Amino acid sequence: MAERTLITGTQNTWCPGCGNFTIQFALRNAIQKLADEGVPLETIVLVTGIGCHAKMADYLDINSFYSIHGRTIPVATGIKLANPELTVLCCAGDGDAYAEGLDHLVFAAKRNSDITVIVHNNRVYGLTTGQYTPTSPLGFRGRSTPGGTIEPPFNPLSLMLTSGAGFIARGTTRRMKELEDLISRGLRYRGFAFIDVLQICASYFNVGELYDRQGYALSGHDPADFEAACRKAEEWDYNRDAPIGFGLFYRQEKPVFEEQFDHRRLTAADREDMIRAILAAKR
Amino acid sequence: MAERTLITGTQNTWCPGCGNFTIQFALRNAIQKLADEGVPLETIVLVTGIGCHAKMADYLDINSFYSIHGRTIPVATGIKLANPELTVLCCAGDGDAYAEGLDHLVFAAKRNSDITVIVHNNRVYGLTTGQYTPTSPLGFRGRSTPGGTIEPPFNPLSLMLTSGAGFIARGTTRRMKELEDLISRGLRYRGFAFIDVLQICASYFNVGELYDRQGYALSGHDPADFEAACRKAEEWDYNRDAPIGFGLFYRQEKPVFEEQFDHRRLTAADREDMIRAILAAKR
Amino acid sequence: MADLSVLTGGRAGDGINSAGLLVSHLLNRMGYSTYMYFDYPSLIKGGHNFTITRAADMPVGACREKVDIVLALNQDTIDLHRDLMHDRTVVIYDSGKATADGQGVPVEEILKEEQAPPVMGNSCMIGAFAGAAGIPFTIVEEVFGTQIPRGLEKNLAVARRGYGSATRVLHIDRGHEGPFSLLSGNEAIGLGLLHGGLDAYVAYPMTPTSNLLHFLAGVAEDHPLTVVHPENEISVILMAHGLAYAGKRTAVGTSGGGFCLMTESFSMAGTNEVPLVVVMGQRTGPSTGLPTYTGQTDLHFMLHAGQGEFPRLVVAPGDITQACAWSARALSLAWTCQVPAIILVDKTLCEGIAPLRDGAFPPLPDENHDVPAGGRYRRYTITASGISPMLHPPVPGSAVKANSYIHDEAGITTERADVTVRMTEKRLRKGESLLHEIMRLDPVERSGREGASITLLCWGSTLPVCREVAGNLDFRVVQPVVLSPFPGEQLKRALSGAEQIVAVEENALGQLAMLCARNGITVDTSVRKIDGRPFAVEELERRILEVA
Amino acid sequence: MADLSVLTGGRAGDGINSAGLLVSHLLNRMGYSTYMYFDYPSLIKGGHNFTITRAADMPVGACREKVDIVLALNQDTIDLHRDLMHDRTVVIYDSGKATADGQGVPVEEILKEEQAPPVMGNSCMIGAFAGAAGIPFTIVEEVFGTQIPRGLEKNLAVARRGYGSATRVLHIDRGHEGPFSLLSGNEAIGLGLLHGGLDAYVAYPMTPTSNLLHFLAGVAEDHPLTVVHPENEISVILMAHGLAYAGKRTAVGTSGGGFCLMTESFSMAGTNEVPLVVVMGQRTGPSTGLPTYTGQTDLHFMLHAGQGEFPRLVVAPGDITQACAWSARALSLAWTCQVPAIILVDKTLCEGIAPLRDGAFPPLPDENHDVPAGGRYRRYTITASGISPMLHPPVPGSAVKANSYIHDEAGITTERADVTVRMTEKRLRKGESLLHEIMRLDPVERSGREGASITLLCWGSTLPVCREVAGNLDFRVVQPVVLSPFPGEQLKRALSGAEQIVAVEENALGQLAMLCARNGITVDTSVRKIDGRPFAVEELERRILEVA
Ligand SMILES: Cc1ncc(C[n+]2csc(CCOP(=O)(O)OP(=O)(O)O)c2C)c(N)n1
Ligand SMILES: Cc1ncc(C[n+]2csc(CCOP(=O)(O)OP(=O)(O)O)c2C)c(N)n1
Ligand code: SF4
Ligand code: SF4
Ligand SMILES: [Mg+2]
Ligand SMILES: [Mg+2]
Repeated sequence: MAERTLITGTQNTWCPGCGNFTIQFALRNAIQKLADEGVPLETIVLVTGIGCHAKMADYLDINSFYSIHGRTIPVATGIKLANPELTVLCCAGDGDAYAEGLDHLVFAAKRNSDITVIVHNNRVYGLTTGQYTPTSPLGFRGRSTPGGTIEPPFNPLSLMLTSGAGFIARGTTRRMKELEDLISRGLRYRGFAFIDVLQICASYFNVGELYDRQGYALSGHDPADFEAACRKAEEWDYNRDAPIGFGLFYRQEKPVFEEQFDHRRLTAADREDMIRAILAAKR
Repeated sequence: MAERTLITGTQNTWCPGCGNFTIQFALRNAIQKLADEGVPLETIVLVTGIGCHAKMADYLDINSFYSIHGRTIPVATGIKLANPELTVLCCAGDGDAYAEGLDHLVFAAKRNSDITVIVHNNRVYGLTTGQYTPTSPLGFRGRSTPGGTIEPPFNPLSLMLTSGAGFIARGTTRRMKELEDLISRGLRYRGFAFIDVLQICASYFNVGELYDRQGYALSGHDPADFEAACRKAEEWDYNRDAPIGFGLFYRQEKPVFEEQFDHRRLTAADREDMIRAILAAKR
Repeated sequence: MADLSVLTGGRAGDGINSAGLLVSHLLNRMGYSTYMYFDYPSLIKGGHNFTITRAADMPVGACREKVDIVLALNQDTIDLHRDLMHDRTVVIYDSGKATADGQGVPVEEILKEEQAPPVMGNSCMIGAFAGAAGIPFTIVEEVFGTQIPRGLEKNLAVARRGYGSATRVLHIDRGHEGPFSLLSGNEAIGLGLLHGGLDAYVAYPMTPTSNLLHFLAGVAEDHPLTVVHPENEISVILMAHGLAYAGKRTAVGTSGGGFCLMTESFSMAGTNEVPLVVVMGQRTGPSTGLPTYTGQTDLHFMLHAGQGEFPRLVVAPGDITQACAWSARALSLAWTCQVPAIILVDKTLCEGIAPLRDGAFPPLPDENHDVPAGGRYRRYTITASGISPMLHPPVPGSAVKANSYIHDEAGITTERADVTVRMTEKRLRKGESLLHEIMRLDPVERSGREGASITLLCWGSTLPVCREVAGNLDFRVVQPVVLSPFPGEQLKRALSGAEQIVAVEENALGQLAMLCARNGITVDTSVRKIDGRPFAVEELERRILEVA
Repeated sequence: MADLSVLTGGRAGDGINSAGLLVSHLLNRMGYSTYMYFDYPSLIKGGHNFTITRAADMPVGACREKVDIVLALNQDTIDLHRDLMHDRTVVIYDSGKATADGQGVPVEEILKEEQAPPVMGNSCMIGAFAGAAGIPFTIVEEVFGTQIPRGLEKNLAVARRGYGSATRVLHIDRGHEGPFSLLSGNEAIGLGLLHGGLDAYVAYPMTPTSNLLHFLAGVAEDHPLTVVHPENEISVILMAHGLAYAGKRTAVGTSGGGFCLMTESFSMAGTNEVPLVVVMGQRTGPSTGLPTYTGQTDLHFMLHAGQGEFPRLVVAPGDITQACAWSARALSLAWTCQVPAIILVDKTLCEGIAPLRDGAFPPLPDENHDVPAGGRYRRYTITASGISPMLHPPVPGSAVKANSYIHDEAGITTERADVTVRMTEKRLRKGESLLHEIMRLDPVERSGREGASITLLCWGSTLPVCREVAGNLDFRVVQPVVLSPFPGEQLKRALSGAEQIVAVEENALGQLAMLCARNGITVDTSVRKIDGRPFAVEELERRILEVA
């Protein structure tokens, strides 16, 4: 495996200054670390949606399933169910995971599917030229809302807390080292790991300065404390100016969905015995 | 209007002992009260999904839109958007609103659509013969999970709190008077009103005794206090035995989605002027 | 010729389906071919349910217009079905719940005396039926022994009392068939899929395929089979994508409304070449329609669902045995040719019960995907057959890249015109390869008299009724089991010499006739039914004679 | 004959589309018919974008294979498009960003000297183009005056410098056409819908119809129009159901993937008879495919999407003017006949820019639904036409009941066989009524020489290129604008006397040819294109002459 780099030769078409580059590097490093620890690279699978974020599937030289808009998560659960030896992660967009396919996010958290979901939350539909998403601030002027949106954003961290996610973190492309660390921890967590990444969109929502100014690294926060995590998550509502914490908000072990299935393979003979037994009972 | 009763002559096909009867009476009374106060009956519109609950559309003699499984809420928003003079409510199932169409629920709360959603939460798919739903207790044995479910339920009240709903209540078919009152208040609330109704399913989840034993009417609870509402909602997780509060958990006024649109009608002449102006700018 | 029809009716929730099934099993053990139709409205308790079991000394798969015995668990069963009775129809009824001319069974008294619970009332009535029909009680014992898991002794005791209370009015001789395994269409599909190598089944409940989910969930209790019921149909098909990408043979099941939600990912399978199998049970539409009744209105939707053009397999089995065999083949072909496949059935087939006959478990080819040695694995390698070697992660040293965009051989997105053309042509060749496979499997069934002047052309669950009518009227039957890729040559050959082709369909537009026209095959006349109920034998005969 | 093609190219994000549009406007004001094609990959900044503006003294709606002027904002524009240049192609380039044989424009220096920001570079190049082409500067002033909302003075100053820097190499005389309003297909559809009485538009962004959402959202800023962009396409179409049920004329827009998510509610419109209009922009599939390129692969999907059988209107306009007119008609017909309607377009039409010509705003019938007096209102009253009077709540004294189940006239669910038949027949009659309306609207367009031996049969956006080729080769063109209900009689009449019918389609399977075959019309040969790019004039000529 030594000769494999993690980056394909595909031409990169993200805008200059796009936060996706940072996520790519952080993710590549986190995967490299896994590989260095002995996880075979070929057991890592990336699922992406459709959007700027999703180009990650073309750029990282690992197994990938470039899915459709909004539909990373159930694919990832399917892959993990098929083969629990695989490490499965999603790169999803905020339009993707919070609008088009929100239900899957809630249900993956609820069932504690053993996958890691990284949401490239640039708070805008990048690839379709800058419309508002569920995390755009109130009054956002995009091309579908030239007069400003009339819906306040929701808070994905709070949503994940109520949905039962066991690993909930927030990172930003303005803090790459911390982001890499969060991704590493997410990938190692047994269960559903959710990482909301406040990503800069250089073309449509370039608020790096805001994240720098308001952002701080969580410290002294006990991620085992559910109530504290709820309060921490509410500190910033994705709308008004307030301190924005980055780090691990919540972490708890829970029974893992895919581990509750019988993963033995049926032999052909077992299979025919089974069929015969069923037929006999129907006679 | 005096000669109209609120019940159609349609043969009722709910099972004997079904909680839907209670909801029907409570709803009929609440509507009658609105009518008595001068709200014209013909301005009330009911939207239902598909399931046992949804038969309400056939049984109540009011405007109705008998929609498809999981899809009450966006229809209701559309109706309200079309004509803000209408009072629009949904009778949804828990399979309907919490599984098939969960995203709509979250978004209606987020945008504060001025509709009332009554979820007939019997914690089972009734009409398709008793499979588990997102609020069935862990280990529920239904026909799709004969060995018991492996997913814990989620808590719809908590979910609505994080989604931004301004009116959040829980009732039960074991307490009809209170239920009627909650529905009345929901219908009068300007904005998104959510009422989770713990409904008895006589055939597949007959836990009236549990709701009687664990249930109590909220009192001394301040529905204006968001934090208190969160704690109250978490008291029972829809799974383990714990006290189950009934009443209004949360209430707050917020800007209403449909009120932010321009509801004037274009005259034909205005319309043609508008087109001409656009064409002129393109020349 | 023995030909007996028994209607069993009562309230929804009173176990009518099980009672009817017991009747079928009794007649099955008596040596007859049986067929059971189950009619129920969309509600749980209180409405009227009924089954019709038909037993004959030849294969049957449809009801006749009249029944010979009515087993009435309530008054409605007598009042609502007068039109199904003839002069000599025998009514056996629960005398505590109904009054009629016929044999009353004092069910309540018997239960009381035997200290049996009310649910055992049906056993009492079954016993009375056996008694009236002259079925030896040992056969009741045999059937109850295999079919009633709990409380066997008490049920038998109650049945014996019912048996004793009945006057023998019929003299059914032992037939010479079977006994067969009696399966619903859903169960036959399930077994076929298992035979085809099913590893995982994912579904959200929806009539008429919910019972396939229930059946396989039951199998998964005791066997290593992955069965998941997720939050909705979108999740269903995407989980299937993930499972199949990672190497598990997966099927999903639904009906029209749920299928709509799957179309986007169905189209994805066109591009990412992940093999998928959808069991698609038609019911009366459009939209919610009549959820518990039948129809054949979704053929063209299945042929064209999803944006873009890509080969797909659509098979429409006509009876229980075909359902089993072609479900196995569909799963196998989906994997061989890496295409999405649809097993197109309907309420009549899914919920009807009939014997499984020979040919249900065909041998299936081994699929091995030879990967060219040397170099890294390329998921979409262009080949002459259009079929690329398919590996699943982990593949040491290689990344396996699936992609919903137009992609190059390695699975990397491209917007190049030339690659787009090459990949489209690859897909078209894959369709040819699929057609080639189909050719070898007899995709068009024929029966009846070769050389008959009238040919009934049918698809799906109308096969048995067409066969019977053709038998009676000395016609011929041709049924394309595979509808996509369309076996035009075989169908033309099968129809050659036909003087008059009569298409029999349970839809308003004549969808098979339309498909034929598009392929240069002209149907002369059509018989259509649109009320959600399957054709009865005499009804179809009459309708055909009106036009033929 | 004047016929000029100008390619404008540069990096994505550098305003190439706007620059190309300004070129079009200049030539429009010069008195020519113009057509602009916009080619861009699916990315925001950095990839290569280009437009081709064609101007001629006759209507044009397609590109030629070579361009006469290249306006190069970067080096790629020169390097990537050598195949589009001929011997005398003039290259005008930004000399700070590219080198070439041709006229360099020192954009950076000019901007510096004029103290103008970098975004005004395009104005400088447009000025240079005008100078080189011999377009009077007053025309630049006119065009900038209407098309550039901000910084007009400075933009004009910069343009004047570019103008001055260019050597005049062309002598374009004033033409005699227009000036026209130049619209994109999306804008034309939007205006047509507005003319048809649009009250509300709901959409989730998706290429190639996102710009229709953007356009109407802009209109809604100043006018009482309800425009909503909700969480996903399922919500989109259900909001539309609610809006229309309550009396607002509503349309939605999407592309194939989003349409898939709408199919379930599309079928609901079949049963609940709520009028809906879907603008459906095709792109290269299957699945995500090539999101910013074109195709005509979804015709049969549109004809059959949704379970069950119900009448639907499918119109496929061929150019900007038809797009406007038929969008208005589709909305009007959907309401008159209470059916779901699809305006089937593609990326070529949606994002191409051309003049709006006469006939774009046809008169529309008044729809009044006479409600029989007396008694309560019944939403689904059975009528001879199949069309029931449609009222919206509030209706004093009556409940308005819409229902996705099979229902009786009052809208109450039924499972009765007889009502099911009556309601299905009502739906069929509604289809007949719709066909009747269509008949009166010239659903089949013809052009070219009547009596020509070769007839080009096309649908949708290939119309203009077919027209031009037919003009050049003395052929005839027939285009069914309405594809459902299929105007078989009109089409047969239009094709009568054709010696050879050549179907021109941008798909692999020949979907129009299939539809014709099904309706007894035989296409002799087909010319197909599957690379996501529209036919160029010479390309189509060549391809046709190969087969015809
Ligand atoms: C069903 C469907 N609807 C719409 C689209 C069009 N579409 C492509 S990407 C995208 C938005 C992407 O936004 P997000 O997920 O936030 O990703 P980003 O580009 O910002 O990374 C949309 C709406 C689609 N591909 N599929
Ligand atoms: C898209 C779709 N999937 C599945 C179904 C089948 N179906 C009908 S009702 C129902 C469940 C209803 O459960 P719930 O919403 O809880 O209502 P209840 O019957 O319990 O009142 C399902 C799955 C459907 N009609 N449509
Ligand atoms: S549009 Fe935004 S998210 Fe997309 S590539 Fe450009 S900067 Fe990045
Ligand atoms: S199944 Fe349950 S919810 Fe449905 S009618 Fe019966 S008791 Fe009521
Ligand atoms: Mg985004
Ligand atoms: Mg329920």
